[in-house]
Parts: sequence; structure tokens; C-alpha cells
Amino acid sequence: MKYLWRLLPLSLILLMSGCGVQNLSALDPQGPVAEMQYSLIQLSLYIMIFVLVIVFAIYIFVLYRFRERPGDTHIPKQVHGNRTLETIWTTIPILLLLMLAIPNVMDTFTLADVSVNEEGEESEDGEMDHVVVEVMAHQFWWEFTYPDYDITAGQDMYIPTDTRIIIELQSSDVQHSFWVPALAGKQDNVPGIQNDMWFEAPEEGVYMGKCTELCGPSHWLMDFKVIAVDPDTFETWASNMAEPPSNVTEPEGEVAVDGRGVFEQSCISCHAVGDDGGNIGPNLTNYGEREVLAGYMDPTDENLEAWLRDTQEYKPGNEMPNFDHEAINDEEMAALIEYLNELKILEEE
Amino acid sequence: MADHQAVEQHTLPPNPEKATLEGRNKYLGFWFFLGGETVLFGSLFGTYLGLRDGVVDGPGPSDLFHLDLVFIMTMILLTSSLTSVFAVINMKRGNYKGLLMWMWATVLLGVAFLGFEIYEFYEYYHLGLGFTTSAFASSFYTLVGTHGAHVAFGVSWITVLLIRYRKSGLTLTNAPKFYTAVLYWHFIDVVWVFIFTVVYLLGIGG
Amino acid sequence: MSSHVDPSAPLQGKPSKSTERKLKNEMRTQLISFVFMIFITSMAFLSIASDAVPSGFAIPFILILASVQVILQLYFFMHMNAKGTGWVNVMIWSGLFVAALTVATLMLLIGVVKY
Amino acid sequence: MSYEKAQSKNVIWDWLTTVDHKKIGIMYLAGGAFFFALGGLEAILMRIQLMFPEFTFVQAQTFNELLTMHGTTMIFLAAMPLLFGFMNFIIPLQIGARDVAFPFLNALGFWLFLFGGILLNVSWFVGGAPDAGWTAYVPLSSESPGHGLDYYVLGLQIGGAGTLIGGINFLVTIINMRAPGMSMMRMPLFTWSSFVASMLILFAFPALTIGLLLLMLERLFGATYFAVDFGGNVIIWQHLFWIFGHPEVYILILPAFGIFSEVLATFAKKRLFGYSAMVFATLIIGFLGFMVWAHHMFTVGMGPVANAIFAVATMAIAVPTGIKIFNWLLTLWGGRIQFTTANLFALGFLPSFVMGGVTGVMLATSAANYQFHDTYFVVAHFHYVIIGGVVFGLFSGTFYWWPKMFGYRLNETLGKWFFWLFLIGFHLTFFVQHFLGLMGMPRRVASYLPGQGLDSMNFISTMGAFLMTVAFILLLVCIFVSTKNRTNVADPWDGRTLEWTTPTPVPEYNFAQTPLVRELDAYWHEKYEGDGKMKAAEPLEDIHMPNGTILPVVMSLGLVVAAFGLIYLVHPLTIVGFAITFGAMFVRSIKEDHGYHIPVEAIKRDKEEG
Ligand code: HEA
Ligand code: HEA
Ligand SMILES: [Cu+2]
Repeated sequence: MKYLWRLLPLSLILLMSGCGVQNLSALDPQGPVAEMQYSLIQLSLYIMIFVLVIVFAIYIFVLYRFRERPGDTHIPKQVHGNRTLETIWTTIPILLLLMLAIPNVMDTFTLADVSVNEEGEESEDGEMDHVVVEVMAHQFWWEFTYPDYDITAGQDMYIPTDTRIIIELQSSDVQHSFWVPALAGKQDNVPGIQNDMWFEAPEEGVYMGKCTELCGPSHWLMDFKVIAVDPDTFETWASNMAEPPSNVTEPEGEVAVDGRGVFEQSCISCHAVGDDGGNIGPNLTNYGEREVLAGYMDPTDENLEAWLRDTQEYKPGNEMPNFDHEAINDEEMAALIEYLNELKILEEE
Repeated sequence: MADHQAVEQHTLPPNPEKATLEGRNKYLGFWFFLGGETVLFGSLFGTYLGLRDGVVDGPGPSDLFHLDLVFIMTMILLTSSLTSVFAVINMKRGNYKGLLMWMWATVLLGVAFLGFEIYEFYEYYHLGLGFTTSAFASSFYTLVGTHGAHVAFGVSWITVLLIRYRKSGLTLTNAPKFYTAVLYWHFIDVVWVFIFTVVYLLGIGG
Repeated sequence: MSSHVDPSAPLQGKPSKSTERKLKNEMRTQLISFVFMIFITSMAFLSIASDAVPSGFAIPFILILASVQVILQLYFFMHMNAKGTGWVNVMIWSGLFVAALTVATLMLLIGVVKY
Repeated sequence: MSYEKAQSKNVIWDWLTTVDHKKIGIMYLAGGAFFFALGGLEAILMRIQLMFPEFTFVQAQTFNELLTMHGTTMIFLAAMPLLFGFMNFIIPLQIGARDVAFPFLNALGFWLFLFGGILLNVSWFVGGAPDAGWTAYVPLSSESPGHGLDYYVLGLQIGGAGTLIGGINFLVTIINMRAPGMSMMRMPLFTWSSFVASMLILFAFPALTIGLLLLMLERLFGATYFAVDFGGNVIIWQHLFWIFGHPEVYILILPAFGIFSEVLATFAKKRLFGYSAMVFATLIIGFLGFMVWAHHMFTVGMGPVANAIFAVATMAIAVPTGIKIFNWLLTLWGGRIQFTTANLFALGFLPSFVMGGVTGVMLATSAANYQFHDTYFVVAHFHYVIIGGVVFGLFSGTFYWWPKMFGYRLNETLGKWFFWLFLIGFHLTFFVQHFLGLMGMPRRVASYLPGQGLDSMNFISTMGAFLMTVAFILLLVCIFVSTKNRTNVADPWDGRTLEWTTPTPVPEYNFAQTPLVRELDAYWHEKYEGDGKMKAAEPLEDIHMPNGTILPVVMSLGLVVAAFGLIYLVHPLTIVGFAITFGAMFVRSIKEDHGYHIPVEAIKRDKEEG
């Protein structure tokens, strides 16, 4: 048991210093929702440590004091019980639990409140004070639709900083769960049902998100990113997504033009660029600015080719077919990759 | 079987079903089983109520249900409950013939009920309500069908008892068997009360 | 060798006078409760079948009638009011309690409406 | 069958046909131990896969199968049967009964469990085990390709029927079969907590039965309860599963609590502190156990009112559990604590379980649960309560009752090594998982990416699991090397309750004469306040015993055949299977079987020999 004792304070230090990778850890909150949850976690942890200290103290005292010593054969007094003691250890836990239950109930209601101010959607300085994002989960990728902007993005979810983000969660197949630990706890994407949540990101940054409901063999790879940018950038991003700049719609480089051809032949039935294309797979309008490829890989050319050639190896069970050399030869592949890499809507301004 | 002589002749106790330890165990155990069955049917009712609006393009309750048929079925089952009560009273009287006769009546009523239910399902099927048509259809057939399966099991069980013990007279062994079968039968009726109320009456009126 | 009970021997004799009397009484009670059940069942059907009864009244009404009838079945037909049925009552009511929770949950908490 | 015939039976046939609660108890233990090793093996394979980031020891699909089967096996096929083993063997002895209320059904329950478990595991060999988690959330489970989930549905259905039968059997046994003087409030706490656990079984398992039935009809016959396009709803499954699932965890822990109550009182040499409060707390836990299931569903979108209510109800369970914890501590207070292996496990339980319990209360904090849910924090929580509670209870019970059951004592030195290694391995494995969860590691992931700060803790966790494996193997060694330890096995620990008054090996009729109980801790009372012997409540007479029968095996086998018919939609096979089962039921009901009597002379002979 000594072992445990040493671990306890150690773990506390670990906890309080905010361990874990920034932007992935619930212990390093980056927005008001995660902060609210973090302070509840802290509160509950303190209460629990209080309980543990009391129990461990009695425990160690008892074990030490009343251990059998060599030669001791006395028969202890057969005690029946004690009213007072029993009242005490019924009352104190109740009080401790109330200390936790009351803030918890309040926070539960706060977190469930997704209403936005009705006055009008614009605040004084003309900026939007909330953005609605419909999050559709698919095996094994994420689709983000911004109904007010009439745009759809895949895998990377751009949001403006300091703005209330209203999330409407849905699923197109099995149940998934939407979790961005540094910004907010999770809610589930349930087929047939819509769940709402909200969060805010005061700081610009890239926040890692994960699916946390077992959804098939590639569940563990179903990551996404939340990218918080300042509201102006966000507006630019949104309008460019809606009407992509010319480099996206009409690529200039010769190779990229060929690439566009390959894309139109092999990819467009599932993936859209701009308005153009299917929606079975993620929208690729801003592929060139993706943080990651397929939700989790470095978006290098080699990885992209490997992925296209053998998607089932990298995300087993996903809907995308493999493209072998017969479907896309090496030359075409290079062109396609170049085309995809050029799909940038923010920097090419 | 018995390698010992029966010495004592038994006189009829007031509650022959509970006169032996085996009987008392059976009695209690069976009641507990019914307690579990309550939750079982509760889950089915809940599922049905949760899904009853899920008719999609298929027919819904008000397109299907006829009160007259359900009323007849209800009366049959209710009456069969009474006949089984009479059976138990006769058992306690030591009137074995009476016990058998009332139990047979119960079986007959049970069979009649099943007949109506099969007819009913047949009709719904022809009105376009297949088992897989909609969530409503699946949950309806599952709930009412599970009840029907209970009726069928009850009928077979009692029939086996009646044939097996047609000549034995009332004994300390078969009294608890008849008694538990009757409990089961009443329970089937209890479930039906909820079915006709929640499924049929609410289906039409609510 | 001591004597053993033979459980397959037919039971002999008549019930005692007091038992007879009790059974007579019981017969009458059961008949009355049966008639009453028929009555309330018919009321339930009528209240739905006739247009005269508004459904705002009919629905709670038939649910109450159903509960009454179930109580009658349990306590009269199935003798849950007899002596020595303490544990039976515990288990049946616990079962009903869990069943009621289940039904309420599956009606309300399946995500369609948020509470 | 006569007494002589009953005595001379082929050993294998004897075990196949036995209706003796002690033999059935031992078979439950053996079956449970087998599945525990299997589930442990699956855990080890998972832990190896998670040892390094992006490790490819097993494929993702295999990993999902492993985690599903690990959870399912451990809960349904290991922990519960092992507890049932002790309950079967010990309860009748503790209440002074000759057998359980329904010996036939008792055997049936065991064979249903065994065949259900085997059926479930057949899936490994015929194209893949179930892969949707032990919770089998729809529509992942209802649409999972292959037959894995069909095996899950039918295997659990068969095993679950066995459990329900067992539960009813214990309830009636405890109510009807107690020896004279053994009032409810004189029952040992193991019996009490098993009683409450059986009540939970009675009301929780039917919800699972229906859940599985629906899932089966959906998968095999195209029903549409969970198909959104047909008006179905996927949350219904989750409710049905957790209405069963949460009480299930108390079904596991309550009997373990019972074991600790016996062991701690015995080795502190003190009467259990606050006996009636303990009984009351057990009942409250059982009751509250039915009010909290939705704490597994906080993130599923029930709404804030529902979340708040279920959060508060869940927290309330900490109160009765705390009452128990403090009563145990006060039982030790003022005692003379002996550090036997059995007691070490009980003592190890106290801090370990409290750590798991308090993280449970943290999880119950609904708003914070959005962060905890479906992460390794939850995995850490439930292994702390399950291993620190249930598994420690099982090991404690093993060392405590082994002499009574098998006639020899387990080696204490090896036992203590086993304890310490297991304890350290257990904390090493699961303590770090709290942080893994909070640092962003979801549960049920086949692997994780490097550079997310999850590597070293996962490695530590796997090392702990290896340590547990070493410990477990040590236990097996301990069992085999101890067989010579045959001194004083009837009452090796200065026991307090009736099971220690029986001779060892326990005769098939348990008690030559039913004992008369005069106090709580009946045997202790007679030892320290009487003449050390139980008073008899009846004269020495012939003892009536039930006959053995093969029908339970046949009935269970029939259901397995029917299950194969259903899984592969071969309807004739299904019909044959059900025909076998119902045929056996029919035979059972028309063939009266009145058992046999053991003559007084034979009992007297036993007494002299023993
Ligand atoms: C034996 C099994 C067992 C036991 C006993 C418990 C006990 C408890 N469990 Fe646990 N639980 C599981 C097994 C168990 N659990 C499993 C298997 C899962 C995961 C299932 C899955 O998803 O696969 C789970 C998941 C789980 C969740 C869902 C997590 C999630 O998925 O998001 C929650 C949430 O509320 C929870 C809560 C609790 C609580 C409050 C208790 C309480 O009963 C604990 C009470 C005990 C104490 C609190 C300690 C002693 C008390 C004191 C010393 C008094 C003073 C204390 C205070 C004032 C706090 N459990
Ligand atoms: C009674 C319940 C129980 C028990 C005892 C255990 C015991 C263990 N469990 Fe688990 N576990 C669950 C119930 C249980 N578990 C459940 C319900 C889940 C959730 C599943 C889901 O998500 O659906 C889970 C999930 C789970 C996970 C998370 C998987 C995931 O989410 O991806 C992990 C990971 O570390 C894990 C590890 C372990 C380990 C290392 C042990 C160890 O303690 C195991 C100890 C056992 C041994 C050490 C025996 C070893 C034996 C051998 C190796 C063979 C030797 C044999 C012979 C010599 C004959 N368990
Ligand atoms: Cu729970």
C-alpha cells in the first residue's frame, strides 16, 4: 500500500501542471466550455482526494494498530455497531456529494443551452457572434456544413475565434461521437437524431478532435482538426469556400490541368471541389491546406499516393476504393497529386 | 420408482399446492419468475410505445385495428381466467373431476383466443403490415406475438398436465403443477389487459 | 426404516367444514370480481368506441381501468392478498416498478425530444 | 433410483448428471476459471497491441473482436459464473440447508451457461468474433457483417437464461430453505448480498433478454426497430442494454462485498460491525442500482433534465457504499487482524475499490462526464472497481473456502507472492489509464498515433498487465503444489458461520441433522458461548435426495443446435434443436422423479468415518 501513497501526490502534481499534448488534453483547456468542465473535474478530484485521505488514514491506522502480534491469542470484543458513527458517515458523504451535485447540475444546463441571442445575428461591431456548424459523421470521416454560408468542408473544421460555435451533430451511418478535448467534452452523433452543443475558442490554433464511439475497424483513425482563425480570416475562408478562387476552379499549371482531368474522371463522383462533385467523400476544395491527410497522416506526396493506391490498407472498411496502376497510372497520379496540392483558398489570395 | 413403501395415506390439506416443501418452492419460484416476466413485457411495451409512430409508409394502428375483434378476444381470455379460478377452487375442494373439467375449458378458450390472433395477424399481413414493413410493425408483432407465444406455451403446458394426470387423482405432486400453470395463465391475462389498453385502445383512440 | 411420504398417492378425504365455507365464499367473490372486470373492460372499450367521450378523458380513464383490473387479477384471481405472500408482493411490485421505469424511459428519453 | 445405485456411478456420468449444488458449484468455478484465463489472454493480446503507438501486432478488426470478447467473456462467462460457483457451494451450507430449492434447474442453469459460453467462442473459428464492443451498440452491431454478432446474441441469450434460472433458484433457496432459527437478520452477509444480487438478476436480465431478442430479429429476420429509415430508433437498444447493464455491475460487486464481509470478520476475529446497517445498505444499493443506468448515456442526447437527475441518483450510491466501507474499517478496528492470503485480498480491496468508486462519482458528474466518457478514464474506473472489487473478492473467496471445497489448504507463501504481484500489476496497469483518458486517449482504439504523449503510459500499462499474468500463473502453481496441505480443513480459520460446521469433504446431504441456529454467526456463538457443537433441530432420520439426470445437458444442447440453425438460417436445424429442448422438458414434466432416501445407517457410518 505504501506504493499507492507515493503515487498519489505525484499524480496530483502531474495533473495540476496540466500534462498531455497541448490541444489534445482535457487537462489543458483552451476555451470556456473545456474550462468549465476542467474546474468541475478539479472540484470533484479534490473531494475525492479528501475522501481517499480519510479512508486511507483510518485504514493504515487500523492495520498497524490492530495487526495480530506473535503470541497474541486474545478474543476481541464482539461489537455490534454504533449509531453515532453511522450517522456521521452517512451525513458527511451526503454533504460532500451536494457540493459536487449542485455545480454539476448548473453546468449541465449551461452546456445544454444552445440558444443564441435573438436580437439579431450581428453584434455591434458588425461581426457574427455565433456560427452554426452541422457536423455529419461518416465511417470514418467528418463533414462540416455551415448552413449560414452554404458551404461544406471535410475533415478540417474552420471556426472564428471568440465566437460561439453552435454544433449540430448527426450521423449518416453508425453512431459516432464528436470530441475536441481542449475545447469541449463530447456529444454523440446518433443516426436519426440531432444533438446540439456549443463551444468557443478564444485563441487561434489547431485543436485535435477524435471520434470516441466505436464505429468500426478504422475508428481509431477517425480524427479531425478544429482550426480557429481570427474572424476576418474565417470570413475570407468561408467566402472562398463558397466561391473558390480561380486557382482552384481553373488550375493554371499544365500538370495540374491534367490532374484536374484525372480528378474529373476518377474522383469527382464522390468528392467535390467547390460546388462541383459528389458528397460521398469529403469535400476537397481546400485540400492543399489540410493539416492532415485522411484525418491522421502527414499530407506529403508520398503519403497521398500511398493512400490513393491502397486506401483500404490505411483505413480499413472505409468507402473509398483503391486506385491501382490500371485505374490511375504513375503519370496521372503525379498530376493528380499536384492538382490536389494546389487546392488552396487562403494563401493564394 | 420408489424403493420404499408408502406408509402414510394423505388427507387433503387446505392448500394442497403448498403442502410440501417442493410445492412451496415451486409456488414461490414461479411467482418470482412472473416478477421477471413483468420486466420482460415492460421492455416490449416500452419498445412498442417508443416506436409506435414509426409507421413510415406502411399502415398505422388506426388503419388496422378493429375494436370488435379485440373485444371478443378480451372476453375470451377474461373468461378463461375465471375458468382457471374455478379449477383451483375445485382442487381445494378435492373435486379432481371438476379441476380437470375447468382446466379443459381454460385450454379450449385459450385455443380460441390463439385462433383469433392468428386470424388477426393474417389479416394485417394482407393489409400490408409485414413484419419488416416499419418499426411500428416490427415492434407490434414482437409485443403481441410474444404474448401469443405465451398463450401457446400455456395451452400446451396445461394440455400436457391434463393428459399426464387424467387418471392419477389429486396428489401432492401434481397440485403445485396445476396451481403454477394457473398462475401462469392469469399472468397471460394480466399482460393482455395492458395490450388491449395500450396497443389497441390507445392505437385507435390516442 | 422409517416411513416416507409417498408424493404420488391420491389425496383422500374432504376438506374441513370451514374450508368448504371459505371456498363457497371465495366462489362468490371471484364471480363478482369477474363480472366487475367484464364491466370495466366494456367501459374501456366503449369510451374509445363512442365519439361522445373526448380522448383527453378517455386515455387516462382506460389506463386507470387497466390498472384496476390488473390489481383485481393479482389480488383476487391470483390471491396475492393471501397470508404468506409477502415476498411475492415484494417481487411483483419490484417488477412492476422496473417495468414502469422502462416504459417511461423508452417513451420519453429516446433522443427525439430532449428533456 | 436407490441409494446403492446412486453411490456407484461412473465419474464422468456422475458429473454430467449431478444435481448436487456442491458439484455444480465446483463446475461453475472450473468453467469460470477457464473463461477468466481466456478473457485474460484476450486482455494481454490487447495490451501487447497497445504497447507501442501504431503497433501492428494484431489488425484493427481483430482488435475490435478481442476487446468485445474480452469484455463479454469477463463479465458474463468469468466473473458471474465464478461468483455463482461460490454462491452455489456456500449458500446452502451457510443457511443450514441440504440443497438448493431447485436442484434440477440449478444444473440446467450451469449447462446453459457453459454451452452459451462455448457457443459464443465458436465464433472465433468460423469467420470472426463479434466486434461491436460488449455493449453492442446498434446500428454498428445490427449491421455488422459476418456472423460474429449472431453468436453474441444467441450465446448471451442462452447463457442469460441460465443466469436468470440461477437467480430465481437462489432467491427461493434463501427464503424457503433456511434452517430453524436462521431468521433473515441472522443470515451471513454473503448470503444476504447474494440474495440481493439475485433480485437484481431477476429484474435486470429480462431487459437484456428483450434487447438480445430484438437485435436477433433485426439481424436475422429483417426487423426494423433500430433501422432509422424505417422509423426505428437506435437509443432504445442503449436503454435496454443499460437497464440490464448497470444492475449487472452490482450483481457482480454485491456477492464480492459479501465475501469480504465474511473474510474480514473472520480474520479480525470480530463480529461484523453494524450488521443491520450493512444489510440495509446492500438493499439500498440494489434499489438505486435500477435508477441510474442512464449515466452511461450522458452524451447521447437525452437532455439536461434527464442528465441531471441521473447524475444525482448515481452519486447517491456513494452513500450506502460508503456506509459499507466504514463498517468494514470499524470491523477491523479493535480486532486481531490476521494477514492470511484470503484476508490480504480483502484488505487490498478496501483502498483499491474506494479509488475505483470515487472515480465512479467523478464520472457521474454529468457535465464533466462529457470529457471522461468513452476514454481510458472510464476503462480505469471500471477495472478498479471490477478487479479491485470483484476479482479480489473472488481470489479472497478462493483462498478462504478452498479447504472446504477441495479438502486442502492453499499454500500461504505462494499465495502472498501471488497477492503482491497481482496487486502491484493491477495498479500499474490501470492507474496510468486515468491520465491516458484525460490526455485524449479514447477507449476501444486499436492503436494510437505517436507524438500525442500517450506512448510511455501505455507501455507502463502493458507492463502491469504482464505482471498480472505472472501472478495468475503463480496462482495456478499454488493450486497444484498445495494438494498435500490436508490438516484441519473442516474449520481452518476458526470460522463463524455454518459452512464450517460441516465435515470436509462435505457429504452430499451437507448436514446429518439440520442445525438449530441461535445467533448471528451461529458457529462462533456455539464455540465461544456454547459447547462448540451445533444443536440439532431434528432427530436423525433418512434423508431425501434428488436423483441425478442428464436432461439439463440435453436441454442446453438442444438450444445450441437451435442457435446454429438460427445463425445460419437453416430452419430444419432450428426445429430439431427446439424439439430436443422441449422434448426433454416434456420428459421431465411427465416422468415424476421423487428422488431417493439415504438410510440412517449410512449417515451414521459417514459420521463415524468422518
Ligand atoms: C463492479 C462493477 C462496478 C461498480 C461497483 C461500479 C460502481 C460505480 N460506477 Fe461504474 N462502471 C462499471 C462497473 C462498475 N461501476 C463498468 C463496467 C463501466 C463501463 C461500462 C462500459 O461502458 O463498458 C462503468 C461505467 C460507469 C459510468 C459511465 C462512464 C461513461 O461511460 O461515461 C459511470 C458514470 O456515472 C459510473 C459510475 C459509478 C458509480 C458512481 C459507482 C458507485 O457505485 C461507486 C460507489 C463507491 C464509492 C464512492 C467509494 C466508497 C464510498 C465512500 C468511501 C464514501 C464517501 C464517498 C464520497 C462522498 C464520494 N460507472
Ligand atoms: C470482470 C471483468 C474484467 C476483468 C477481470 C478484466 C481484466 C483485464 N482487463 Fe478488461 N475489460 C472489461 C472487463 C474486465 N477486464 C470490460 C467489460 C471491458 C470493456 C470492453 C468493451 O469496451 O467492450 C474491458 C476492456 C479492457 C480494455 C480496454 C480495451 C479498449 O477499450 O480498447 C483493456 C485495455 O487495457 C483491458 C485490460 C484488462 C487487463 C489487462 C485485465 C487483467 O486484469 C487480466 C488479468 C488476467 C490474467 C492476467 C489472466 C492471464 C492468463 C493468461 C495470459 C493465460 C494463461 C493461461 C494459462 C496458463 C492456462 N480491458
Ligand atoms: Cu453504471
